[in-house]
Amino acid sequence: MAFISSGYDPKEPMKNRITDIGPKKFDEFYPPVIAKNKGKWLYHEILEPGILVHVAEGGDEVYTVRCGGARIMTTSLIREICEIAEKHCDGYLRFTTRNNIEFMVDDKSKVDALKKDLAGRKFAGGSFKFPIGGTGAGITNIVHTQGWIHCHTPATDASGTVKATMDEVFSDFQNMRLPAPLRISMACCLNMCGAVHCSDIAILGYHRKPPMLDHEYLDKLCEIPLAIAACPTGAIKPTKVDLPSGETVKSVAVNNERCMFCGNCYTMCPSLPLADKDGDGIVLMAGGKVSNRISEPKFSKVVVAFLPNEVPRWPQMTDTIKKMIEAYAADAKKYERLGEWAERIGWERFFEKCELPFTHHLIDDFRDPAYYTWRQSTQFKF
Amino acid sequence: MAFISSGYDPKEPMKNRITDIGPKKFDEFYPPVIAKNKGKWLYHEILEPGILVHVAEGGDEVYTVRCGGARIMTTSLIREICEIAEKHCDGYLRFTTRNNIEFMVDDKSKVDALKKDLAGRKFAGGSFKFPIGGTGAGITNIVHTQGWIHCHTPATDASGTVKATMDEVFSDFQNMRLPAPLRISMACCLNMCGAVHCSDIAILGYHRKPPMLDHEYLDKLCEIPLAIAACPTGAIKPTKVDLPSGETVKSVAVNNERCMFCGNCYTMCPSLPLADKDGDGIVLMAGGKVSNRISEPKFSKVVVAFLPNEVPRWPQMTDTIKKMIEAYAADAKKYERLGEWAERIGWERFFEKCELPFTHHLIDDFRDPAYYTWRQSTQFKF
Amino acid sequence: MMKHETPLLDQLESGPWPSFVSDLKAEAEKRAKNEENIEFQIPSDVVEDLLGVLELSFKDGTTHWKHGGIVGVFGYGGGVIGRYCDQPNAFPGVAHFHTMRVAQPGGKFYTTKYLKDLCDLWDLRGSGITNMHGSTGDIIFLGTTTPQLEEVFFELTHRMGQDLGGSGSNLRTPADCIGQARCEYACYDTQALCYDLTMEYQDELHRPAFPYKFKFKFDGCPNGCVASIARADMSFIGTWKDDIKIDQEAVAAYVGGEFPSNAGAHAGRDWGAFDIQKEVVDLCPTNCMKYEGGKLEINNRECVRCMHCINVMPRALKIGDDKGLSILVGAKAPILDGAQMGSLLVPFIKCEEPYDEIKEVIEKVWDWWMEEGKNRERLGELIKRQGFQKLLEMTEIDPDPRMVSEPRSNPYIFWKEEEVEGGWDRDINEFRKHHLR
Amino acid sequence: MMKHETPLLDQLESGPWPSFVSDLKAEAEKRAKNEENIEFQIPSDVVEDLLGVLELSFKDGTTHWKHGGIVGVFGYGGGVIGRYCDQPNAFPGVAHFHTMRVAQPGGKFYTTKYLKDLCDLWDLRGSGITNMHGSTGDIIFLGTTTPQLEEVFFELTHRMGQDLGGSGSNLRTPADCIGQARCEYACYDTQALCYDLTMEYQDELHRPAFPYKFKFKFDGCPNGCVASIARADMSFIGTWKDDIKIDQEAVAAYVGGEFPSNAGAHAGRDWGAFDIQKEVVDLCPTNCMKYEGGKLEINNRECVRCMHCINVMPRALKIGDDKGLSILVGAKAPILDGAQMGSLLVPFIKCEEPYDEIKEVIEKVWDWWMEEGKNRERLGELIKRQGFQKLLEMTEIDPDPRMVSEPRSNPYIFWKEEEVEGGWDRDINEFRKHHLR
Ligand code: SRM
Ligand code: SRM
Ligand code: SRM
Ligand code: SRM
Ligand code: SF4
Ligand code: SF4
Ligand code: SF4
Ligand code: SF4
Ligand code: SF4
Ligand code: SF4
Ligand code: SF4
Ligand code: SF4
Repeated sequence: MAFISSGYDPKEPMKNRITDIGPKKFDEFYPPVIAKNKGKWLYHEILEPGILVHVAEGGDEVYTVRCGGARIMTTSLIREICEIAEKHCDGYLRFTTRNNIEFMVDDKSKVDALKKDLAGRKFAGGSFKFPIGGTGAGITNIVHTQGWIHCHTPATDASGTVKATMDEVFSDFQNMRLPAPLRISMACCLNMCGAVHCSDIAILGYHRKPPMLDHEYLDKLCEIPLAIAACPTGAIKPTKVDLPSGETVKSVAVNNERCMFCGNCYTMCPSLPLADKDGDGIVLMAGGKVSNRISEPKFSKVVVAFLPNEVPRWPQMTDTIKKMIEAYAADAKKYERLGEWAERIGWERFFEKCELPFTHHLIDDFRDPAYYTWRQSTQFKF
Repeated sequence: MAFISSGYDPKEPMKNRITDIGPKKFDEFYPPVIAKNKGKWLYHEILEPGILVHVAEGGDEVYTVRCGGARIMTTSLIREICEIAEKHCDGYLRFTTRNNIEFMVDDKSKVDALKKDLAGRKFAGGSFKFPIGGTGAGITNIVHTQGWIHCHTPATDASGTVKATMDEVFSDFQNMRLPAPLRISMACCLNMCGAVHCSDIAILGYHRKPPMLDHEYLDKLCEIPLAIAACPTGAIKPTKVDLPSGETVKSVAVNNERCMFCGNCYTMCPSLPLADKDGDGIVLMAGGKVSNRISEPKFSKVVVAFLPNEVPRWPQMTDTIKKMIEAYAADAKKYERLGEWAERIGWERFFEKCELPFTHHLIDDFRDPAYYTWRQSTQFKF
Repeated sequence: MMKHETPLLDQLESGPWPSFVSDLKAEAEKRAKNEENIEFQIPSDVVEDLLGVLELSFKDGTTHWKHGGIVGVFGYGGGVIGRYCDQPNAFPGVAHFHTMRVAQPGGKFYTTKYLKDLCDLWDLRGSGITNMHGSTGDIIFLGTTTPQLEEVFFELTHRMGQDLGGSGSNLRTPADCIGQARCEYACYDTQALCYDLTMEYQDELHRPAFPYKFKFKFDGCPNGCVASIARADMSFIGTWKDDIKIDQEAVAAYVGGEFPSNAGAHAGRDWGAFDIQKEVVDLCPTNCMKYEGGKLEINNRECVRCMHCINVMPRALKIGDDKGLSILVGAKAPILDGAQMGSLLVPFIKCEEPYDEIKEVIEKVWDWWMEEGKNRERLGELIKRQGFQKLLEMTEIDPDPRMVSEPRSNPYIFWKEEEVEGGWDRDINEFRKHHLR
Repeated sequence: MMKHETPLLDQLESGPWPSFVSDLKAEAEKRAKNEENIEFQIPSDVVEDLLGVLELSFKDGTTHWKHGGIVGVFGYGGGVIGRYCDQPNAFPGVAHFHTMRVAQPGGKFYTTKYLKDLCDLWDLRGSGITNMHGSTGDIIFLGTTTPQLEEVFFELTHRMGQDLGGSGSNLRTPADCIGQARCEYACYDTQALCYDLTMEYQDELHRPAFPYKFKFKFDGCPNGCVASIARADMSFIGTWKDDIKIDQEAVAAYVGGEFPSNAGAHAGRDWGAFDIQKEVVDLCPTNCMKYEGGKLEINNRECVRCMHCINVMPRALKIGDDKGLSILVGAKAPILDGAQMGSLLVPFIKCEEPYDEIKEVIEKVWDWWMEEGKNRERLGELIKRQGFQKLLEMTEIDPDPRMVSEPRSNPYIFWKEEEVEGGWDRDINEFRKHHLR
């Protein structure tokens, strides 16, 4: 294939260079009904799962059909989305903050055809292309990260765990039977490139083996002081190592007892890889939230310390998630988020009702704030 | 005065030595009605402020008259207490965990004479010797510490601040008009030899100047490494100092910016005194509790960062305490402890209702847990 | 016929949820056929090799991407994440597989024209694989080779008038909720503020002058639909100061069952008839509501604007008129010291163009962080390290009890010398006159 | 006529609350007169000089006591606090002013005989000033000279059968609430357990083998009248496992106003008629109560035994029959890392003589702390430093969700090598075969 120049001249990078122009301005992309009624919306209603109407002061309405989707998306699929938007929505669409696709029409009469069109499209393998849902007191799309598709530090895959999970909870994507919205998030390492630290249920990839030491290359590829400084527990020290070749090189030593497998050293230094088939796997967290509704935002708590990477469908992980969801659905009150429920019934009951074992790993031992998670009271349930 | 030997022979300290015999056994001191009904009490009632009746299974009753008292107490006063106990209570009495004196009688008919006797006794200066009260939803005796009477690290006096405060809140010692019990505690330095960290209202002596350095004696009187290790903020370093005499001695240097005046260095080393007339004074804390009733135990919070030592009656301190009590009395619900009230209305309202200024000092900046006291929510009141 | 067998991945084609494997496999086939005769500027088997390397990861349970390399476009400190495969011989199509972050528009509204232009560009010069969208909000172009980075950038800027987003120790691409564009709860125009600040701070977005990354996110109200309180060094969350507006007739309609509670969000189950006392009044976190004699009353002074009652009865209750926003600072993921949520710095600020007051806060925060922040220290960590009081001092914001959920419980106050009468210089010999050793 | 003028202190004689100044002044006078011709073994002006030095402190706003000296009785590591005045020339009567801690009896019940014997001893050999009682619970003999320490100790042990209490890096004098002696809420015999452990651990009380001080306190129920959760390295707090016993007739009597709510504790104000729904049912922290059709019901499985309902209606509700105690560990004052309250280690343990199970917990905790505790490190600080998990490991107690108020929110788990398949030894060269650099 022949090189096609964009016009860029590597010899004169500054020639005609355009920079700092930012994103497109939002209002270029507003559908007319949005542009006209912005700031004048009166109320909304969820007509059925995935279908919202917003009504404006003057009486204008906008109907939104929300569809799930894998956020890893080929241009072919985007073109198909465009085709649908052109057919039904005058060429406008949007994505939500959780990567659902929203098709909007300005009249109720246009909804049915759109719905039908969307619901009918499937991939060759049989899965939906555009499942409608993700609204109200149900489960919406999972925000997630790169996993084995693109990143260098994951302890699990992102797209795979998400697909496996969404398949399991799919009926709740298309139903609104839960006490409140339930938000699942996924991050493939504890850099947590998705707000899994504040999600109702969080899937987290985690390493469990301290870094390997690639002594031969360490000093060549890394700045040793940076690697040392990166370790939150001070587990890394400088050292000298005699290589089999007889050469003595500068390197580092890791105090494995002090390592909590965060991978921060590896972020700074490629000669400290952690990944390991047996060591890596899944941590499940639960009970976080972001909204300020009723209760203040909450961090998610670790409720399962480790599950292995059972590819391709992580059955133990999805089973555990299901168990939590069903216990929550059965027991929580209307409007009660998962974390609010756990706090009301007490975490001791949470483990009981979700049939999860409580292991020592779940007791915080990280620095001073750990103390605040222990129980300084005689109030507890038998 | 002639030396009177107890029988102890300093030359043979081990001769006839009796050790490890512990305290007297409790049941030697039980009044008969207690000994008989121990473990069989059915219920109690507070008949009037300071007067309780406990009723046992078999119908036996014990009437308790509770009296306040300065816990610094001379043998003369103890003898007077004994005289009363002999007159009315068959020679038995007890002290409460907050240093009140309890006289118990086994029949209602004996109460009145006892009450009268107690209420009639006054000190030469006019104060009561045995004010009756301290029960129920009122203010009981203040637990406190040594202050300038005996300790080497106080930043204020204990007995003096307590007397000044109890005089101000005296009517609440003899009344039960508050929403719940209100416990005041006092500690003269942050060693906090009294549980002021969990009191409804706490009076705390606090230094505000870093230690002076008595270089000439430091190495002679202290173990420098211990002094250095004692500092929670790492503000102390070893150094060498040239004395005016020309002699060079080992000593320490204090990084004043990192000092938070805790006095822990002085505890380890007498050559690092902190006390200062202008620097020392009072911190007021509020909202702590110990009981597990309704809400879990709570730490007290710093609500006034500093008040000067206005001897002999600390008027600003007692005024502020009064303001808090009155705001609480007016606004809290029945059974609500001061801290529960503050949390329910929000601390922003607490400062408003108590007319206390909120200063930057009250925002936690001590280590990681400080974060958890900041507001991670949009929920607040204007 | 695919280049690599993918028996494990194939199992992710079944089930109802859209299968990325199916999507990728279709794309791989399309590229192999290349019916439109595109002159692919990167290996045409890039998608096949991506599937191949992913299958390998599924098999051996580890990633096969090397530690990120330093690539980028000239003059920008971010926008590109370098990525190389650690099995380039087996998967040459993804030997280079860099991502480019394309700054998304506010509210993530699009025209199909725009999206198709992006697709054309990416089919030609990249893998044809994207993330719609990355966790920060960018459109992610997933996978291209080093030589194509400048070409893509040139085309983006010249043909599409479109810039890259942030990465590295930069201001990251700011993101907002849909806000006033389609939400009745929005207390300010999230898109307008997001856009204005994005344009104002292009320099900070593209040229690192920061110790580490910095994120802005804009939530129109306390519901927090862009999760700013959890994921932004600076979160702008809409709120109001005056009273919630009550339409008593609409209240009656909710009570009478004419309007569905919470706009129908709970329709998937029979929760019984709507009970305003139980579902609204009793759940108000401050108990500041009353429903008596068919009338709903709110003691607005005690309301903490949690949104619950409004969410339950959107046709009856409306946010107030004196609108603005709260600024919270310091949210971040767990590395290094544990996760943080945003801490309230500015309880209320008006949100009016040209947003000077807001920018003043931002710039004071940045000045401090740039001065004092250590390498790789997020704002939240700096605040923890130097203290919230220091933040107030540097931003010249007055302390306010609203900033704390409770006052400190330790008395460890770092008094400053100038706050204490007589200062700190004392003469030990003078002291010893009154206090013998 | 007093030896020293005390114009400031004199102002503390007025007011209703018992004046310690009046008490001390009377004592000073009495000693000066010495009508009983006691052969005071320490300066007879000790009380006057105490008033004098205190007045001086009031005047100059600082203490006049030197840093504690190391004095004590032979063979004991504690029980005496050495104290010297820093103005011995002006106040020779208190030049030495050591305190002795006399171990108080459980429940602080006394006979007058015993107290008077103490007074006789202390008038002769000490200042005649006491604290009834110290914060830990001891009877404090406040002020004597060094030579009198052994004399007092000898008389205490030989004549009174009474020992000193703790100080220094020892087990401190254990203290209890009045408990079953006069309280219907007591779930175990606090005095019996307190005494038994005190006697069992006399060695630990008197001879330091500990890194620092250690405190036991015994609360009969969750009301916490001896504040053990705030002030004891090990708190023993009574509780029960089965159901709260309800006497429905008595409930009706409360509802009818025949019995005063909370045993009359709120009688100082008119709070209106007793409202069982508002005052009991609605305030239950777990909402596990119901009052319907004149019947009170408790869902005991959800009760957290907070005591509220029982406190409000002591004649109607009684603690359960399956009684025992919870053990909490680590409470302490703020030095060094901030205050701690006790953290729940043993949710429930039976409290039966000879208390072997309880002693096993204590001794395992001590073994760990003596092994690992640093100089001046309280148990609570050790738990923080090495982790609650370590505490469980060392005490061989199984983890239980009751031990936490919530699970950790960080995933920073220190896995042990033996917990992870394949261990930690890995061959980088083998790894590099599959993952090129
Ligand atoms: C479209 C979207 C904003 C956007 O800019 O894209 C959005 C839109 C709406 N949100 Fe949201 N929320 C959106 C993400 C969020 C998030 C962010 C997240 O999940 O990462 C949150 C915070 C979640 C959390 O607390 O963890 C969020 C918490 C809420 C809440 C509070 C829910 C609660 O019970 O705590 C409401 C109020 C409600 O549901 O009544 C709300 C309400 C709404 C309303 C009803 C607002 C309105 O009047 O239009 C919108 C429709 C809700 C629905 O779908 O049922 N929105 N909403 C986002 C849709 C994501 C998706 O595809 O599913
Ligand atoms: C005598 C004493 C125990 C002792 O061994 O000496 C005692 C005795 C009783 N306490 Fe107490 N408490 C005693 C110190 C405490 C303390 C400790 C302290 O203040 O340092 C507490 C914890 C306070 C805190 O939470 O900060 C305490 C928290 C309670 C409570 C819970 C109150 C609450 O609302 O949180 C009750 C229940 C009640 O009041 O109904 C209670 C109840 C009782 C009862 C009713 C128990 C009974 O059935 O006899 C006793 C009479 C109460 C009264 O005086 O109104 N007792 N009580 C202590 C008296 C101290 C004094 O002289 O004032
Ligand atoms: C692409 C993206 C994940 C995704 O699949 O969507 C991503 C990917 C990476 N993130 Fe992230 N982060 C992404 C959003 C986030 C978010 C979410 C957000 O911005 O709302 C967070 C949590 C919020 C926060 O900033 O704290 C996040 C927290 C991190 C961290 C931890 C930072 C911290 O202070 O705790 C790291 C580690 C680092 O910076 O060294 C990190 C680092 C990385 C790196 C650069 C890996 C590294 O160690 O150098 C990842 C490159 C992956 C790759 O190969 O493409 N990423 N990262 C997201 C950016 C896409 C976009 O621009 O839209
Ligand atoms: C006498 C007494 C105060 C009182 O007036 O009642 C007292 C007095 C002293 N305490 Fe205390 N403590 C006393 C009960 C307490 C308590 C309360 C308790 O035991 O329930 C505490 C808080 C609970 C705790 O242990 O944490 C307490 C926490 C401290 C501390 C801080 C310990 C910590 O780990 O945070 C110190 C500092 C130290 O040990 O270096 C301390 C140190 C001291 C010293 C020895 C001063 C020192 O730095 O060496 C004081 C001697 C004063 C004197 O001249 O008599 N004292 N001390 C109390 C003992 C009387 C008794 O035996 O009954
Ligand atoms: S969470 Fe970790 S592994 Fe996943 S994309 Fe982010 S940095 Fe990479
Ligand atoms: S993985 Fe984390 S804890 Fe372990 S050595 Fe690396 S930086 Fe330190
Ligand atoms: S609180 Fe401080 S000053 Fe007061 S007695 Fe205890 S150690 Fe001494
Ligand atoms: S007073 Fe406390 S903070 Fe200051 S130097 Fe001494 S030990 Fe350190
Ligand atoms: S955050 Fe508020 S304003 Fe923004 S979309 Fe959500 S509900 Fe609407
Ligand atoms: S917004 Fe929240 S706090 Fe305000 S009245 Fe409604 S429910 Fe109550
Ligand atoms: S703690 Fe309980 S048992 Fe002990 S006196 Fe107080 S109420 Fe009674
Ligand atoms: S003891 Fe407390 S938790 Fe138990 S039923 Fe009574 S009020 Fe509720």
